[in-house]
Amino acid sequence: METSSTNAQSGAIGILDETIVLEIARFHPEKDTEPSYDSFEVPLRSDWMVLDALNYVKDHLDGSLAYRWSCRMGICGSCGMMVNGVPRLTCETLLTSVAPGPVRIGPLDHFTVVKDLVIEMDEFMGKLQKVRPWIVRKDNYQPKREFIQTPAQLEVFKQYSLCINCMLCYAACPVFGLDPSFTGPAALALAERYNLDSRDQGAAERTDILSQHDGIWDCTVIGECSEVCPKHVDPSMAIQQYKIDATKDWFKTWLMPWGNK
Amino acid sequence: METSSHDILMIGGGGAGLRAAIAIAEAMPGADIAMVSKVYPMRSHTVSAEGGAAGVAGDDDTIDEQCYDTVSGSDWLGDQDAIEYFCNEIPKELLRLEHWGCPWSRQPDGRVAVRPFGGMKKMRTWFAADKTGFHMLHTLFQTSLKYTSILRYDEHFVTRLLTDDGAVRGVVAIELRTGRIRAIMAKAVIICTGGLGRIFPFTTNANICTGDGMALAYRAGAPLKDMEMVQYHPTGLPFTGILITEAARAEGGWLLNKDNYRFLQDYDLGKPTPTPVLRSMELGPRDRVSQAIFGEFEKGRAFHGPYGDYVHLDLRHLGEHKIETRLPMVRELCLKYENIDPVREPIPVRPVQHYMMGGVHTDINGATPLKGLYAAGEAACVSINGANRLGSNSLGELLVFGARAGRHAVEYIGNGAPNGNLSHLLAQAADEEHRLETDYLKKSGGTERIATLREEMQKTMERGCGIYRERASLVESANKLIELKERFANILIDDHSRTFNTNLTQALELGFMLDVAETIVHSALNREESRGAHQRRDFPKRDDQRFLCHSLASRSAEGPPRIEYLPVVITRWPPGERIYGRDH
Amino acid sequence: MPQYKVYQPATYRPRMSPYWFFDRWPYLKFMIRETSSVFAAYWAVVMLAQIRSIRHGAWAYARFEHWLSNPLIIILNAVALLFVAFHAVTWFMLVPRVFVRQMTGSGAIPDELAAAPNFGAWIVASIVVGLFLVGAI
Amino acid sequence: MAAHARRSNRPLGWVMFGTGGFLVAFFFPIHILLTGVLQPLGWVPTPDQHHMLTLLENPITRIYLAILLIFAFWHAGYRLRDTICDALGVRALDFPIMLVCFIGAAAGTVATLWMLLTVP
Ligand SMILES: Cc1cc2nc3c(=O)[nH]c(=O)nc-3n(C[C@H](O)[C@H](O)[C@H](O)COP(=O)(O)OP(=O)(O)OC[C@H]3O[C@@H](n4cnc5c(N)ncnc54)[C@H](O)[C@@H]3O)c2cc1C
Ligand code: SF4
Ligand code: F3S
Ligand code: FES
Repeated sequence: METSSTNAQSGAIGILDETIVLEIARFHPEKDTEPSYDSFEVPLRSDWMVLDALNYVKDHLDGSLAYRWSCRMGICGSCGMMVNGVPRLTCETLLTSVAPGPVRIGPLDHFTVVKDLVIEMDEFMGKLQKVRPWIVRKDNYQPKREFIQTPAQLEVFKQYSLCINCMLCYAACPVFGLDPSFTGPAALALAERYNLDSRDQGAAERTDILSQHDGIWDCTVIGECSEVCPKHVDPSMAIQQYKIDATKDWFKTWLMPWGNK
Repeated sequence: METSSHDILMIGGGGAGLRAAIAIAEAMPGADIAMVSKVYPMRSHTVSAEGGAAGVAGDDDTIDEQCYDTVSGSDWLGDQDAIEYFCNEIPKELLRLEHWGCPWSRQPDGRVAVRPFGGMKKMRTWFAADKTGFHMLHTLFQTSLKYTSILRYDEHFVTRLLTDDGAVRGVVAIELRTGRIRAIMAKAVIICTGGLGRIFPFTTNANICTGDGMALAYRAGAPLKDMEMVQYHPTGLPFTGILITEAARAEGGWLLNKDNYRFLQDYDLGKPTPTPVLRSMELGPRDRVSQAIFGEFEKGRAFHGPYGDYVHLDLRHLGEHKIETRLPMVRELCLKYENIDPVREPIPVRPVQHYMMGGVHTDINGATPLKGLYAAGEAACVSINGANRLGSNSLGELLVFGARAGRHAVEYIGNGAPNGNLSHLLAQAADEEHRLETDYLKKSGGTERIATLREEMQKTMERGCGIYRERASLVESANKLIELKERFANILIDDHSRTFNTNLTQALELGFMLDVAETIVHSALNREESRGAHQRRDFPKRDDQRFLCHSLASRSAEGPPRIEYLPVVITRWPPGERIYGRDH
Repeated sequence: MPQYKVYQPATYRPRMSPYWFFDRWPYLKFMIRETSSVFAAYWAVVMLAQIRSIRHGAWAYARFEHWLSNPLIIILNAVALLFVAFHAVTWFMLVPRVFVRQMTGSGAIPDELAAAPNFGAWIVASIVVGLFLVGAI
Repeated sequence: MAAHARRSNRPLGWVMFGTGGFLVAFFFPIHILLTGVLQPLGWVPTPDQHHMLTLLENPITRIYLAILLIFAFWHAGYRLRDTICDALGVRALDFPIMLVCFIGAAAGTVATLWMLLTVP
């Protein structure tokens, strides 16, 4: 990685003349039945993130280490891993914040491991599709200009639109760990994001799907999803709000069936 | 080998790829559409764009004014027919995105809000706080999920285009999850693979921006256009290269040298005023602002840091409220990566590689000279950006030309695209499989570490093709690249397994980057003038006599790329002087 | 050795430990909160027993009182009290936030502020009920 | 409304759970504190049976107790169902577990009503 080259020429700042040991989970699907840990000693630098340390390992010590990363600025959502047992984005976790080590780095909990630090994502992609994350218009109305949406109406769903699909919340949610078919925090928050959008008319459709098994009612409000979310999406809040909406809807349908549009 | 076959295939699931896919799904119900991407679509680099997308919105603005800003911004190297089409289409595209749910920032009355941006005379940049690219990408991706006709090959790495009889007919791709090598056939292929920032040591670009698509097209015989036009963004964080969006200056941020002096006034960019003035000072175009900062470095009026020189971007006078509401991500990034709060301290910044104006040569329809091959987005060069892209024109470009390329591909296959000889194509695919196996997967020996070669390439590219260039250093870079290519044959592969082999993809990416780097160096060497982002110390003047034309780099059997020229399309705006910060 | 077939790599699916809620403190907190339901049910039954004894006259009531004064039962009740109080605190912290969000459409009000009225009402309700229970009213 | 017919009836249980959660949170702590701990310890006075009976004969008291206890039973039943599933990791057995919990809550409801309606 280029940072390491520029570091070498760069002089004193950032270099602490110390090292730190990373214990990295390794799983080689062509040889192993379960993961084990390998130790690597890397420089401890004050401006490095955990991801920089992993890149150092891959570039200089063991090129076969497998992990995902891309933007290195906390927005693409690829670099989520367990750092000392807590789900984190490694590109925004300072190495010094986990010093003196050794630091345990593993693949995100609860997911099927493909190799080393790489987890299986396809199931989640299916869940995304399932919550119908697009604007549904029953009236097929397409205004000539933009839909009018005041800043206050935008505020209602904005927080829930900030999810980067990093999967940290799934790694933190034991319900998902116990039952992988649970739609899970990020996908449910996304559904609520569209339900709350003043331009959308698809709430009933979504609720039909998400009030069934594996949907919102499987969440037992453990709340850790919101604690670990790096984008402060607060998926737990979204799900509880969704429960209220679905409940209102249920009472409308059963107590006032004539009230249906 | 597993083979599959589709009507149209996108390489890349970023903004351009997704927009093209949706356009095809809408234009051709029942089409069989494939989208191959080396990362999940929402990880694509479009996600990092912050500032916004320019499109005429207010009543006080006109299409013509945006055309003029773009033409002069491009230093007259942009094709004016494409620019005019672009400026007409973009408001419609941005509205379409609004209808698809993009959370654009709003005015109090509920209409879409716009903000000023560098090099633009009017406020016309649509934005979604400072996460515009993120919101656009996720809106496009989520909307694309609605279309069942789009089949995605996620985490598939394309290694080669398949051609038969001069027409592109598909690709070979590695499924990362299993290592399976697939031949994916299609009647038309659209390259939407984004930029190549990782050729340079300091870049705002993500790890995946390695110019793959440009190299794929180049190897298949399509020319690359204007490759010398590499944009440096004036304000990147010194160590990581993380971008501090231009919106920070548009909202009123100041650039200061070590004497706390707004030095842009010394570079013919206007007079300092307390509030921002469009097309002036900090709101000048990127090439000129980056060059000015570099000028301060040379005059010794910059700060010296562990990662080289830098200047200050000062936002303190904007106040906490404005920073929090308009630039939350800037604050977040500074706190996280520099441990600096822009509310209280100035931000250290330096110019960093940011964007590639050049790319696969296409006409206004997104079609390349190779039949059945299209390109759109940053990987393509239409060209609307010419010698310098205006901030916030790229997000627009990938919508407008992504959609147009998609629609034209539909037309192309509707008019009876050649079917190609399947056995030829399969033989090519088998060749490619063989190459991947012997040169990489089963390769033994090898001593050159990928990281070492990459670092040396990055250094030589910065030295040769940085903000200022000259013959001697360009020749040196050209020779260095030849050396690196030779050493690349002796590369060391640590990982010989099939499953999620990122060692292999890194090696393949390095191969792509070396090819593309060569086209940059040679295009720059041959353009003996200074225009926009291409500044030659040995030829400091723009030379419209000789170089009011696009350079086209094509692969030659042996030796360096062949450079040819193609005239620029001039319609209504004859070449003039680029004037910023004063009246014209 | 796993059965590796080309292109069909084995994967590793981790299993949750049966004691997963001891793994991290937040999970344990969650379990404590959820376990409060056992104590809520227990106490509801105790109250039914109390009502029954009141109906059955002074002697039955005295027997009930006697049962309550068993030290083991007092300890059990104290534990129940802790669990139920923990439930109350978590409830008051979370639920008002959800309602504020539902009403205003944004989380503009800080959590502590949103929770404050509940804690106030809790104290008032406890005093009123308490006065009845000690026979002051 | 075929679609609606497929919807789960969780909302009904959830409303019972939520209301019960509030009532338990508000009133159970003081009941347990006084009746279960302080009065047995003799630290605060305990009213005699006669006093309690008068209190119980008041319809308002009975309404209060009925609401408090019935909702508490459903709150506990609903939560216990999820807790058992989570703690033991047996979501597959959700249905039988739900049955047991809800039958318990229903029994509590019947007992409460009987107890309060038949006060002499
Ligand atoms: C930090 C930053 C901020 C920016 N801000 C702005 C802004 O405010 N306004 C603006 O207009 N522009 C901005 N830009 C520029 C703009 O974001 C990019 O030019 C644009 O997003 C490129 O989009 P794309 O669709 O062409 O490519 P990308 O989004 O980069 O997508 C490339 C796709 O190609 C795929 N791919 C690549 N190689 C292969 C391969 N070999 N096999 C298979 N798939 C492959 C990738 O998986 C990916 O899906 C910014 C750029 C950066 C770096
Ligand atoms: S909700 Fe938060 S933690 Fe979960 S995927 Fe989205 S951003 Fe990540
Ligand atoms: S952690 Fe899981 S149980 Fe619900 S509140 Fe979050 S999804
Ligand atoms: S690398 Fe993109 S979020 Fe960390």
